[in-house]
Amino acid sequence: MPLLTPILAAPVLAGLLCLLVPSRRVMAVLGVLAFATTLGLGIWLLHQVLARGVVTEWSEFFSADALSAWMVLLISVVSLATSLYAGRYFRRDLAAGALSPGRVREFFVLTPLFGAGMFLVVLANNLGVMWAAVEATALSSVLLVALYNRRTSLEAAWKYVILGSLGLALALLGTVFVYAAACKDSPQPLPSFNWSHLMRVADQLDPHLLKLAFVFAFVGYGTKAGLAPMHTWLPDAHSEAPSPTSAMLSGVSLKIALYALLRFHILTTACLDSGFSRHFLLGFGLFSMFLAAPFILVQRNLKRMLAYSSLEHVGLICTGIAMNTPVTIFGALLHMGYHALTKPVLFFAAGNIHQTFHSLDFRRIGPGVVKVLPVTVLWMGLAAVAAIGLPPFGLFLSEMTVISGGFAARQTTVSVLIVLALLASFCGILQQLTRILLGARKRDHPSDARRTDGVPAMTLLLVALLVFSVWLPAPLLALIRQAADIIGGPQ
Amino acid sequence: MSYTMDALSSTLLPVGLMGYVAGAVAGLLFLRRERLANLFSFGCAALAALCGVFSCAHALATGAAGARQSFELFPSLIPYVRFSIRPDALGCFFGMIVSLLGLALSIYSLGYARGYYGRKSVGVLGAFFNLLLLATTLVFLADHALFFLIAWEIMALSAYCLVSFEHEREETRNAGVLFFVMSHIGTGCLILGFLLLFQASGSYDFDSFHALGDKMPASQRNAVFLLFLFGFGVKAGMVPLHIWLPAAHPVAPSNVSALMSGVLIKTGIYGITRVCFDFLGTPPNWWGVTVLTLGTISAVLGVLFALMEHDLKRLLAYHSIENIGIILMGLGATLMFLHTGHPALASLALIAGLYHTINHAVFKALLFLGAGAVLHATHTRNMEEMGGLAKRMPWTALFFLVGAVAISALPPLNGFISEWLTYQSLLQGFGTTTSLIRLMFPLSGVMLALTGALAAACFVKAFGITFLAQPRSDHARHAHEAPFTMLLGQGVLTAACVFLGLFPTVFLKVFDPLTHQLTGQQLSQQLTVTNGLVLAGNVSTTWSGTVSTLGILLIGLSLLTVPFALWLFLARSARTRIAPTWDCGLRGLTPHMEYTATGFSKPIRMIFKTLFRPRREVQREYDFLPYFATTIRFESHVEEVFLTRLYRPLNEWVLRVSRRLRALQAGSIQAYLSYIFVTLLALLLFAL
Amino acid sequence: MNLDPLAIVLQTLLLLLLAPLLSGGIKNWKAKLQNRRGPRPWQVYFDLAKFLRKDMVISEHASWVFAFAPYVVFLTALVAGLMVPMLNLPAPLSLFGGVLAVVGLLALGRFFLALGGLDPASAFGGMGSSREMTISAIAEPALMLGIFAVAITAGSTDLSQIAQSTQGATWKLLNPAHVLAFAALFIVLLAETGRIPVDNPATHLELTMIHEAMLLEYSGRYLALMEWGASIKQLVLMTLLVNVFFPVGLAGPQASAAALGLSLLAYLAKLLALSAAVVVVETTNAKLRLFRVPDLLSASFVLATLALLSTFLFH
Amino acid sequence: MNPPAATDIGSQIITLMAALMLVVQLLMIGQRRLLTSIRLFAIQSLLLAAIAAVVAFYHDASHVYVVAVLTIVGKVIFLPWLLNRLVHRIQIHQEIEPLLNAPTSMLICGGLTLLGYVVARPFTSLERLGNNTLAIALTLLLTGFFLMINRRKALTQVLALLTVENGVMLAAVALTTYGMPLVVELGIFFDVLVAVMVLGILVYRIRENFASMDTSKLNQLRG
Repeated sequence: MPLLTPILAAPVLAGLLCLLVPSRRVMAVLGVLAFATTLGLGIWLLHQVLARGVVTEWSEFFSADALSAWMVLLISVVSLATSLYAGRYFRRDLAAGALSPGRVREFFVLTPLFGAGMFLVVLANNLGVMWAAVEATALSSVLLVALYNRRTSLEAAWKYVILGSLGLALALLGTVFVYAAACKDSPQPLPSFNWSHLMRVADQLDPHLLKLAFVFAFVGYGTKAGLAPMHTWLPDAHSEAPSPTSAMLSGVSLKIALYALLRFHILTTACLDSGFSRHFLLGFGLFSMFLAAPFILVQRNLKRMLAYSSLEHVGLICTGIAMNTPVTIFGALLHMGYHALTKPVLFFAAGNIHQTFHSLDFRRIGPGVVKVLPVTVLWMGLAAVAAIGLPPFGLFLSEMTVISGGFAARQTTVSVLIVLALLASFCGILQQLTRILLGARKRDHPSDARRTDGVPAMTLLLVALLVFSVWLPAPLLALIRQAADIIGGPQ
Repeated sequence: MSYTMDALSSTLLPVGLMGYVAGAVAGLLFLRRERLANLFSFGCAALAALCGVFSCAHALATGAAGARQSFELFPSLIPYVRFSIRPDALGCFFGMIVSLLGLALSIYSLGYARGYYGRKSVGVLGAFFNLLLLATTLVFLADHALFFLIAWEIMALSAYCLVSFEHEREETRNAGVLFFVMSHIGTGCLILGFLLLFQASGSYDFDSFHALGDKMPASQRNAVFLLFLFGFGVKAGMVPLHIWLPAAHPVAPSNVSALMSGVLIKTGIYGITRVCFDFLGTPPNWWGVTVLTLGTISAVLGVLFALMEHDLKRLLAYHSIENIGIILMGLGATLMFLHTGHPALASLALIAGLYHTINHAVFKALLFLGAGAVLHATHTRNMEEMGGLAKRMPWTALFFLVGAVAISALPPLNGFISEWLTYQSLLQGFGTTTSLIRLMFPLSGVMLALTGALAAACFVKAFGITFLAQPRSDHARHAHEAPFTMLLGQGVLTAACVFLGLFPTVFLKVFDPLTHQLTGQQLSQQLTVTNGLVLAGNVSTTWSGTVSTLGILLIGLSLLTVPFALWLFLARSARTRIAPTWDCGLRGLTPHMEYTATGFSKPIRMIFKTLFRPRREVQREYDFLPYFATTIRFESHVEEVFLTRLYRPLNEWVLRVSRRLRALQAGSIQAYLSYIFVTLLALLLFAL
Repeated sequence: MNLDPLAIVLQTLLLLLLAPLLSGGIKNWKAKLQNRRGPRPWQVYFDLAKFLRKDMVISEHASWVFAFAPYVVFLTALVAGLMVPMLNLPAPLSLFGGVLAVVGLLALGRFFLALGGLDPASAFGGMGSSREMTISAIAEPALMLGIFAVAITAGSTDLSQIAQSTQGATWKLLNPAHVLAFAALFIVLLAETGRIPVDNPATHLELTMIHEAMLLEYSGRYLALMEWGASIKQLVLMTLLVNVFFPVGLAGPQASAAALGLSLLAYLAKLLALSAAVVVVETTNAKLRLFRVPDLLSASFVLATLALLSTFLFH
Repeated sequence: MNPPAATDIGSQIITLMAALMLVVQLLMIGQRRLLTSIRLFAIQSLLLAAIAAVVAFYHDASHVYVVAVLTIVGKVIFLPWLLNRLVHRIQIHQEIEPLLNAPTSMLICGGLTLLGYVVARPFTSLERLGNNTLAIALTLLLTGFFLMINRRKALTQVLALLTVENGVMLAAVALTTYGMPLVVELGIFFDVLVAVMVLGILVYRIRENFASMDTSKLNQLRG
């Protein structure tokens, strides 16, 4: 019984169906169904992976190890929440005349394809195919970013696509190098380009070539993953895209690019067995964390602030992985998960605020949003508390895990730096959100306040976050540990 | 029997914790039904606190606290984390404080929260109130560093929510942010400190930290000490990390201010005690010196700034800084004695510090409740608009007076006892060493005296201007006595003040398991002479000093016979007339002619002008001669040195740098491309 | 160690009776030195009796605190007095508290005195309380430091013990610690008892007055209690000075009547000497401006610090 | 198997054509008329296709012919045609003054070429045919990159991006005997196609909204 193919097929199917079906509601339902299916399949995949180690299909064209399975789960959850949220969201936009029905259909067609692309990235066994899939996600999301067709959104889309495609061109060169190193003279190229094969022969590959390959892949995928200083497209795209898309971009898309980067990192480490690639991740991860803080501190746009906080979290994940002890990698992967559960909620809330006040500018919104959107603000507050790393939410635990792992491995300096960066962004986000969310309304608020929009989606994510914060199911724990072993090499 | 009692008390503890949870849930359930929310959330809190008081007090009294083993509340699947608690002596002591206050405050809140009906959501208030109590209790009982941090952060979070409960005013919001940011920076230090310990021990259990300092290299040990001193110092409001305290305490609802001043800042004291005397082993000398010095500075500066306030709650908040300073003096002395190897004396200083901790908790909470009642009645915190309340709210006035006498360290109330113990340990400290360091003891003792005297002056002002003389505004003129529950809450604390003041020898037994745990000494026998009536302050034969507040009180009362006898003989025929105050022949005294709070503290402002840098603006309008002014507007400001010289510049610097950095993201795609380009080239060259 | 009711009663009586005489005597001598006849030394007794008999006028603004204050002032002074050895060692209440308790009790009295001054809503009262609290706030450190100097040498905070140890073989008239501490405490005495150059006890309606300003609204028996309490406080402080620094002639425990008589004579002689000193200072000095007073007290603070340092040097 | 002489000839041809690609690249950097740049790009792609064909011929690797054909269809015929339409549609023929003037840009490109050679040196051994093709490929990539930074018109940026792509493909051909696996080739090909379409759409919309194609006007999103 095939498992990976349906995971890919379901969203594609949904996307194509959306081209045909008339009503917006049906399209929304289709999206939800598709990703609910993938979620279910993902959970099954989880058990399969735990049972069989690696799941492959189509003569190893697709293959899924623990890392891929973990990613599949993240993609499914976030996309599910997004499509749950999107229905109401776009009804508002249509009502407000912000979008034409055609554009809305565009969204419902592209989003599942976007998801499918991400699934392909994590399920492809072949690095070249993986590259192509990343490019596909980029292209599909560009049109989503440009959906509103405002000047600013076009600008954002343009920067996103130019920087993105350029980065991917570099990544392609990296891929080519790996391929060159891999198939010296082997007659049939395809299998020799497979991940499984590459890992087997890693130690015989030409180290120089791999170094070069990693440099290009790092800059390329790093651009897509939004590592500073290649992150410049990130705040623009996140702030200009429709909120559901922003949620997917920052919830998973960044992590998908990171996943591609990790594959190269694993390969390089296996080949050189030196800290060559680690140092890249470490340096750029820390740099991203520290660069994010000041931008958050003096930010004036809600969604841009959230984007910068994503930048910071990605940086933390990179750093955690680069510290390269089982514990830190485990923490980093855990952090990936918790962040994927948290960030969409914030973006959904931001979406409600945007639709209510027709602006994202702090000076226009605040103070006193709570008086207008009590429920939204409550959920947003909880998510923000989680995002700035306060208990009882999991991000605190994952951060502590990373830092403790660092200390246990005597990487004191790095850990201290992490703590400092986290402190800085904490202060920023706290004061910014307090300024707009709390307080008394100055001007009279719009009457058609969206009191309960997107509550189901947000609740779903927050409940999941809270549950998994206090109680990680054993299989999930095992899966993450296994994934950590894949990255860190079996310690 | 005692065994079952012990079992009961140890089971009561989790019951209490559950009670807080129930209270929080109830608060959220009845969001729309404010009366029910009020009743259930604060009712649950009161019951839970009662359980806490009983179990902790029992554990301490029977010494069972010494034997308690740590147990897990519920298992966790996250690596490194264990939700384990251990009610040992130190934990129980602080647990008792928080429960005692929780009891009084919950009763008080039943009445106080009515003031919010129809305006704010009482349910939210009750929920966070319970959450804060729960988290604080867990902070004191946690037996695992990460669990401690979790409880710590939840405590800070709920405190933040309570501080910004009346978030409509910007002042409140800013205060809340300031509080949370400062406290989180402190938490960062704590995290690092715990991580260093963890690095040394390989585990997060407090057991594994025990006396760990002796095994660590000196540099690391000092780093840990400084980190914790900073982290906990922020929470305790130690100068110069205190600025959040006078900002946050006044704007919170008064029952919350009481809780924060009474318990929240004590978590800092708890932390310092736990770390210094449980984890870090024998301290080097400079630790004690540092703590003692910081304590002295905090005490003096705190009371000086308090004197300059005419906002009743800010005044009380500054006094919290002062008292934290006094507590720290005790702890610092303890550290120094441990260094010189005088465990008995160290225990005495420790007892002094911790005794003052519970005292301050009690009377500061009492005073804040009084202030709350006044606020409730007059709707202002500005003392210049009060006055004459002693007639309108006699009970509140009485309770506040008791609190004022206690905090001014005047006999026979509890503040006097703990400061007396502090004096005793400081004076005896003089003999412990022959180095010049020992001069610190009497000198800091003198600073303590200065603090006490200034505190007395400050509370003459606070009580006199607020409760005595004529009302200075219509609010004050139409003030009414607080409802019964609020009075009851204050009554409980007043009783506690009196008990702690008159029966120190009874209460001393509580410290036996505690000092036994931390310094291996038990002093209660030694400090009690003549069948418990008299408290002795000497731990060695080379020193003597005794006091008995109860005795003083009794003698004083019996000496009342003297005046009464004189009445009988001489003044039987004397009558009493009520007449206007003599007004120098003017047309009657108006409130404008009364002495103001600002005027009252002017001499001190003048004497310490180098510190305060007072500025004043006088605008007078007159018709023909400046001597006959029609209106005079007087404004006077004093400078909060640390705020204006340290924190504001720092903050502005950070913001400036951040704004500069924004130029990186200037919008030009060419620039962005070149970032990537440069990165690529750099990495290529690096890879070669 | 238990209490001796007889001793308590005796010392109480001594305090009650001797205090007015002392202040009266000082008034009288001052007048003499200023070539006035002045009131007779025992005039104060008559004043007190008169006050006690008179009707009371109480301000309409005053609350219960106003009525409460006189008792506190009177009783604290009295109880503090019972902790200071006057004729024999130990003092009747030395077990119930040493010098710290004495200072504390006097502070308690002052606390309520100041409240009493504020209560009737007259500007004079407020001014008086404000200044009283300020001056005492800066006087107290000096007082404490001076006492610490002797307490540390004696190894006790109990006045009787201190007196005993100074009485012992170690006592030298010119022990620098003692001399300096005594000088410091003498200045404090002037401040605490409201003497020139700090306050002028002879004024009754001036903007410079401190102690009198607080009593302005009191009359009848409350006034009597206040005045009496003030004079007892003065006696207590002077006794503390003379008996701690010059414990000559102090009778030991269970002393015979004759010994007590002797020590009474010695005690009176010492008191006379001290009050003579006070009188001389008062007549030869002018009252200081309020903001000059801190300089004076800081001088005494320096003296006390020197005293402490000297103990440090001679240890 | 071909005689070595033949391979020799083949390698010479390849080197020559690679060099020509570089020349074309430099011409593009100097060039300011859009239509000319598009043609230059077409020529460059043609050269690339030719190289692929030569490789295919000398290694008789049939599927590399496919690559060549795809390149011709896509990059020589379709994309230029598309871009031409776009240019006519939006009525803009002239690139405005680049950020850096011609001499400076040339100087920089010289430096980049040098860098390309330095980076590629260790791998000359890996090249199956022609020498320094890898170096040229890298140079193409870097100069294309520089071109993107240096130009302002959206359309020129697209072109530059495409030249970067060419560089990558050249590297692929040069380094790997049999070209990339077919699936990958197809994937890449279609991605490039779609990318250019998307870019085209965006350029069109930008033109609509901004009445200009000057990307340096796209600077409203800051901080």
